[in-house]
Amino acid sequence: MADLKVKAMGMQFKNPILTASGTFGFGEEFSEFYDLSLLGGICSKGLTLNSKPGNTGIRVWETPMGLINSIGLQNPGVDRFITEELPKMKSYKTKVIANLGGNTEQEYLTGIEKLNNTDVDLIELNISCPNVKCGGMAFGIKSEVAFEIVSKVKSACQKPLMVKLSPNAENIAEMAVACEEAGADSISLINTIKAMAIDIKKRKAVFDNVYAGLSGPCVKPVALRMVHEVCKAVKVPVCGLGGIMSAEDAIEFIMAGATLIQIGTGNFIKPNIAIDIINGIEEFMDKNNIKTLDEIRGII
Amino acid sequence: MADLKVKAMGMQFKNPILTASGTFGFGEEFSEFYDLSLLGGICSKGLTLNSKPGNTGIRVWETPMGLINSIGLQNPGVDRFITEELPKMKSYKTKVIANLGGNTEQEYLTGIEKLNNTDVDLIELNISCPNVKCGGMAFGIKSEVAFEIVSKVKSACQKPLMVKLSPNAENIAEMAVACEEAGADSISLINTIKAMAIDIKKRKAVFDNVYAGLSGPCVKPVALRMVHEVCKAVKVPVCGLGGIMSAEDAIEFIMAGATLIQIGTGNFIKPNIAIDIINGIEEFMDKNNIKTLDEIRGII
Amino acid sequence: MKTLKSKILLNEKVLNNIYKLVIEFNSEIDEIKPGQFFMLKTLDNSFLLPRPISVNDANENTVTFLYRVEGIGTTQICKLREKEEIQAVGSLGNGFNLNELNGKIAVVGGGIGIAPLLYLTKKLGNNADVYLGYKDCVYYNEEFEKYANSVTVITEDGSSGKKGYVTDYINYENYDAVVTCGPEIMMFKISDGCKAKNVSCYMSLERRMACGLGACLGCTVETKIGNKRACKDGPVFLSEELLI
Amino acid sequence: MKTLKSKILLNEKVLNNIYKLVIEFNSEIDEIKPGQFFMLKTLDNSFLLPRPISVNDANENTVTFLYRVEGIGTTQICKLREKEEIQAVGSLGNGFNLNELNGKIAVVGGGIGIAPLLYLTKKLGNNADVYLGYKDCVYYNEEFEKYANSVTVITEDGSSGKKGYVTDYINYENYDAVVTCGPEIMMFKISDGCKAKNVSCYMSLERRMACGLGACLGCTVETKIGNKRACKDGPVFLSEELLI
Ligand SMILES: Cc1cc2nc3c(=O)[nH]c(=O)nc-3n(C[C@H](O)[C@H](O)[C@H](O)COP(=O)(O)OP(=O)(O)OC[C@H]3O[C@@H](n4cnc5c(N)ncnc54)[C@H](O)[C@@H]3O)c2cc1C
Ligand SMILES: Cc1cc2nc3c(=O)[nH]c(=O)nc-3n(C[C@H](O)[C@H](O)[C@H](O)COP(=O)(O)OP(=O)(O)OC[C@H]3O[C@@H](n4cnc5c(N)ncnc54)[C@H](O)[C@@H]3O)c2cc1C
Ligand SMILES: Cc1cc2nc3c(=O)[nH]c(=O)nc-3n(C[C@H](O)[C@H](O)[C@H](O)COP(=O)(O)O)c2cc1C
Ligand SMILES: Cc1cc2nc3c(=O)[nH]c(=O)nc-3n(C[C@H](O)[C@H](O)[C@H](O)COP(=O)(O)O)c2cc1C
Ligand code: FES
Ligand code: FES
Repeated sequence: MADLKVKAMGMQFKNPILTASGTFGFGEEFSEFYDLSLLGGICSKGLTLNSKPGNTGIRVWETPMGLINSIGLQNPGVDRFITEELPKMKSYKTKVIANLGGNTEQEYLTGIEKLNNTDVDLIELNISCPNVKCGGMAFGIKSEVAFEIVSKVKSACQKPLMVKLSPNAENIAEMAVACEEAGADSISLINTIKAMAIDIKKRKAVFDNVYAGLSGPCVKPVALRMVHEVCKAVKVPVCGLGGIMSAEDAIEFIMAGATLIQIGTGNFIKPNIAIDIINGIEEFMDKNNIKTLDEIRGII
Repeated sequence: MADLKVKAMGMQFKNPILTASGTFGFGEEFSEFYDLSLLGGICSKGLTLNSKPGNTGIRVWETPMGLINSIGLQNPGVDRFITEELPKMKSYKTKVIANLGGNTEQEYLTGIEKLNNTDVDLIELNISCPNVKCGGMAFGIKSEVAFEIVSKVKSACQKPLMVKLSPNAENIAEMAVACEEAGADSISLINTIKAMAIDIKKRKAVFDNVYAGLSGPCVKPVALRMVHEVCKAVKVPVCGLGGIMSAEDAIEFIMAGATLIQIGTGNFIKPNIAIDIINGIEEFMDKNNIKTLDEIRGII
Repeated sequence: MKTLKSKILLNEKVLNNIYKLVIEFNSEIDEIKPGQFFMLKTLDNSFLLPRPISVNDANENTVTFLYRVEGIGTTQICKLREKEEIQAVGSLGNGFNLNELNGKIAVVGGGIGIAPLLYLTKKLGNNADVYLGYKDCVYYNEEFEKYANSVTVITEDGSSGKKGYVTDYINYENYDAVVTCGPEIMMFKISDGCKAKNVSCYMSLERRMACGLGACLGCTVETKIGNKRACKDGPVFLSEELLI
Repeated sequence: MKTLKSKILLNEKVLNNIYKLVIEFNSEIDEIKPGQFFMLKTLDNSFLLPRPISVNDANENTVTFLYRVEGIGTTQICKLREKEEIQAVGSLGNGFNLNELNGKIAVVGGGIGIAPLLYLTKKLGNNADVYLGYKDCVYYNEEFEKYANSVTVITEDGSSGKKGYVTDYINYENYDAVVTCGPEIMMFKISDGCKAKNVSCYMSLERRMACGLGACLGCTVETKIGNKRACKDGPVFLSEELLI
């Protein structure tokens, strides 16, 4: 029998499959489809210190095997997350990851301090959201800038810290190394790719913000390449995501070196996809006589 | 009646639709499907000074609405292009664009000199091919490096010079500005996005080179965003491409600011797609009472 | 638990680009309220996001949908045949609250917006006055006859029923509540009419959806108490709550 | 000019995952040679690249294909019905040169590799000895009986015909040329057999293809005179030219 357990950042995950920030709410909606305790973990919707209403106008748009979104970090703020959402999330009996975004250093630091005193298992630092004006992604383009912010956050942070990279970074491997050097306990990637759509009938950009973030199966080949590059460049565990829709996709990321996996857009396409993927990985391992994921991780 | 003619770089194109380098051979194969003189122009397969056998192993791989290729610039070399292919290309009575790649500055410069003395209409400088070891793309990542090579090529070049950018550039707008400052008469983008695929049964990267280039409908939202960014940043005409499969797609690129359009992977999906697109643009213009493309170009 | 997949019992053209789809559904698993919807998708990869389609009718063992073929998704869905499987996730959304719909009710549908109103009319038990507005071709009005107190058909070109817009034919003051689904411009005209006469107006809104579950926050509806999700907090809203 | 699109006359299961597809084709537009293929694709976007499938038979007004459902593309193609349209670009490739196939010819197919050999056998005019190798289930052998001098069926498990591998049953020295299509391992065993007896061996190679037209250079076959394109310069190659 295959053993899907994963050790990383001093913790044990039941299996490598987490659900990605912004694609799973705070979990509740999916508890109508399956038992969430079967998951390796759940990332919260991207949080900011104060609540945010999100962007105006159209927020989601389908493209060939992809989704462009411009949600704009609509969220209840860290305080309400802690009082209202976190207790529910903890009740699902799986790892709870708080995804934290911010516009300023101070926002990040105050957010971290508040999360320190909770039973969040892990903090995912979002320096990569393309959908808020001066938000998040500004920190995720240049390695030097990322190094600064991650260093400061790390010294304030009492939880394991995973830094989520943007595929829009100038150099993804360099960026990962900068975050590792700044103290990141883990790297996750990719966030969405900056993209655009035009409504030719209206002669207007689809999104009020003009640019927005692309995700889904269409980005998988790019995400896999970046995850592979980063796995070769850093020693900390890497959490791979981007377009994963099947156990085969997930195994590709593991073979590329990923320790953990996140499922994002896939949750929209098939609400129980994460469970299909967990089961599919187990089947693959059994069929190929693979006992633990260590046997295939990073073999490419 | 809509007028599709386009003036750019001191030339007149019958319409904005060119076929992209590497996806149209030297044109011959498509003359069995339609009259090539209907096209705005044809880009040659990527040429190098000396002939190249291309890469070993698997060269093409399908992904969700995308194609990863690792051809590796297989081509007959500039000399044989000039003697064997160019005369045929010129006979199609449309603009002939020679796409030139290279590994070293000297290779580019010698190639340019040879092409100067031919009746090629335009040279597309490929500083963006991800599929050859130290080839092309090295010049297309950092703006300073691109500025150097483009400046030198420009002073040697007696033809209009279009520089083809890589989406893997650190900063696409900066890169375009650098090329414009170096003397480029036009910018084309995007080349393929660096990507990867793994064959989990064989536990191996699909491509001998591990990484290869992604194209097709899946990249369109990213290509459109980059074309828009570049059109806002430079004054020279921009040739937009990446995943264009329909007249609507092409019109999105024109509204984003593109003067010319290239069709790449689409030629594989439907051999006469370029003609469908030309006709579709004309229909759209007639239906919307648009007389020339200037009326809608760059309105976003 | 919500259903994820179902067998198709029928998928046939009603008229032009209007189709009727019937799937197997076990009402013991989940009770369906009028105004709720399902997210539908073919099992292949011919498109990515599931498409929201309202429940047109429901029985113990089946759910019926009435849908218009619009673009790529519905084109693929309409090709599915009997006995094939379809991904049908539901039932979703708040639906109409029948407890709030007491007294005399007007049910007003425009175009394909009539789809969710049949099941509602049925649940209202032969009480509602139904107004159905079409551009030209009329369909499904006879189904409403079975369950309505009255059915008024209005076509823009006058080719069937009365001529003009539905909004020309409703006397708001006759009703305790008006329920509507159709083009937003129609619904807002109705909500203005209701407001003037102090009649509650419930409308079923359409928004682009990615998940349909409440998870993506893609389907925002601005209300007086902040952003709401059309899929989870709606699609039915009391018009006076809206900020549109 | 090449054909781009055709009407489907028949698309039905032959056995298990083996299907037969017949499309309309006007032989006056383009003459079809045995060994040529078409690039097939559904008109929707359920997959991207057209799939290369050999001509199994051709008449004045039709082309027949025999194909095995393997992955996403063939799964979608097998769902198409009579009267629907299919994107069928062809005919493509060099095909077998009938002028070179004189004297006594052995035609050797393995699995779905038998597909292009039927039309070839027909064109060879009741002269060829046909060897058909299958894993277990036998299909289409009776079609070959119509056009062949002899047909030998071989199954790996011996459940029909002779038991073992096709390569066990060919006396190369009896032939002037051997033509083969099937798994590469089989074809190379045959080419070795031919070489030993100085018999010409023609094989139809499979490569991943993006365009099928000769434009993308994705389907490389390494030969003694450099890289060739399986689609345009092949798919038929004389084995002694190959560098594999
Ligand atoms: C709650 C709800 C209930 C609905 N009930 C019905 C119904 O019962 N019958 C019916 O015919 N239609 C109904 N619709 C509209 C239906 O969802 C769209 O017509 C359908 O999604 C169009 O998909 P397409 O792929 O054919 O069109 P495309 O234009 O190709 O779709 C592209 C994208 O836009 C979205 N989209 C396009 N039109 C709409 C729209 N009007 N509303 C929301 N998203 C849209 C699609 O979901 C998809 O993501 C409902 C919509 C909602 C939100
Ligand atoms: C010249 C030629 C003639 C052929 N003739 C026939 C025939 O008559 N009958 C038949 O059943 N099959 C034939 N094949 C094989 C057929 O093309 C593949 O089985 C088919 O492409 C598989 O597509 P899929 O989407 O079902 O599988 P998938 O595995 O989902 O395909 C994924 C990708 O891999 C490619 N691919 C997968 N298998 C092969 C293969 N064996 N050869 C080349 N590319 C492949 C596909 O084209 C596609 O791009 C032929 C192949 C070639 C090159
Ligand atoms: C609707 C939507 C909302 C998202 N919101 C967030 C967010 O709040 N914080 C974050 O770090 N990533 C967010 N993402 C990015 C995803 O977590 C993920 O990185 C990305 O979608 C790529 O993975 P996928 O292709 O599996 O979706 C969002 C993605 C989508 C589609
Ligand atoms: C098979 C293949 C070969 C290519 N060869 C070249 C080349 O030789 N030179 C070049 O500049 N671009 C080459 N490209 C890139 C295309 O010209 C184009 O920039 C890219 O594919 C994006 O456009 P598309 O999505 O329309 O294909 C190639 C692309 C493909 C798919
Ligand atoms: S569609 Fe995802 S929250 Fe409503
Ligand atoms: S498949 Fe494109 S050249 Fe052969």
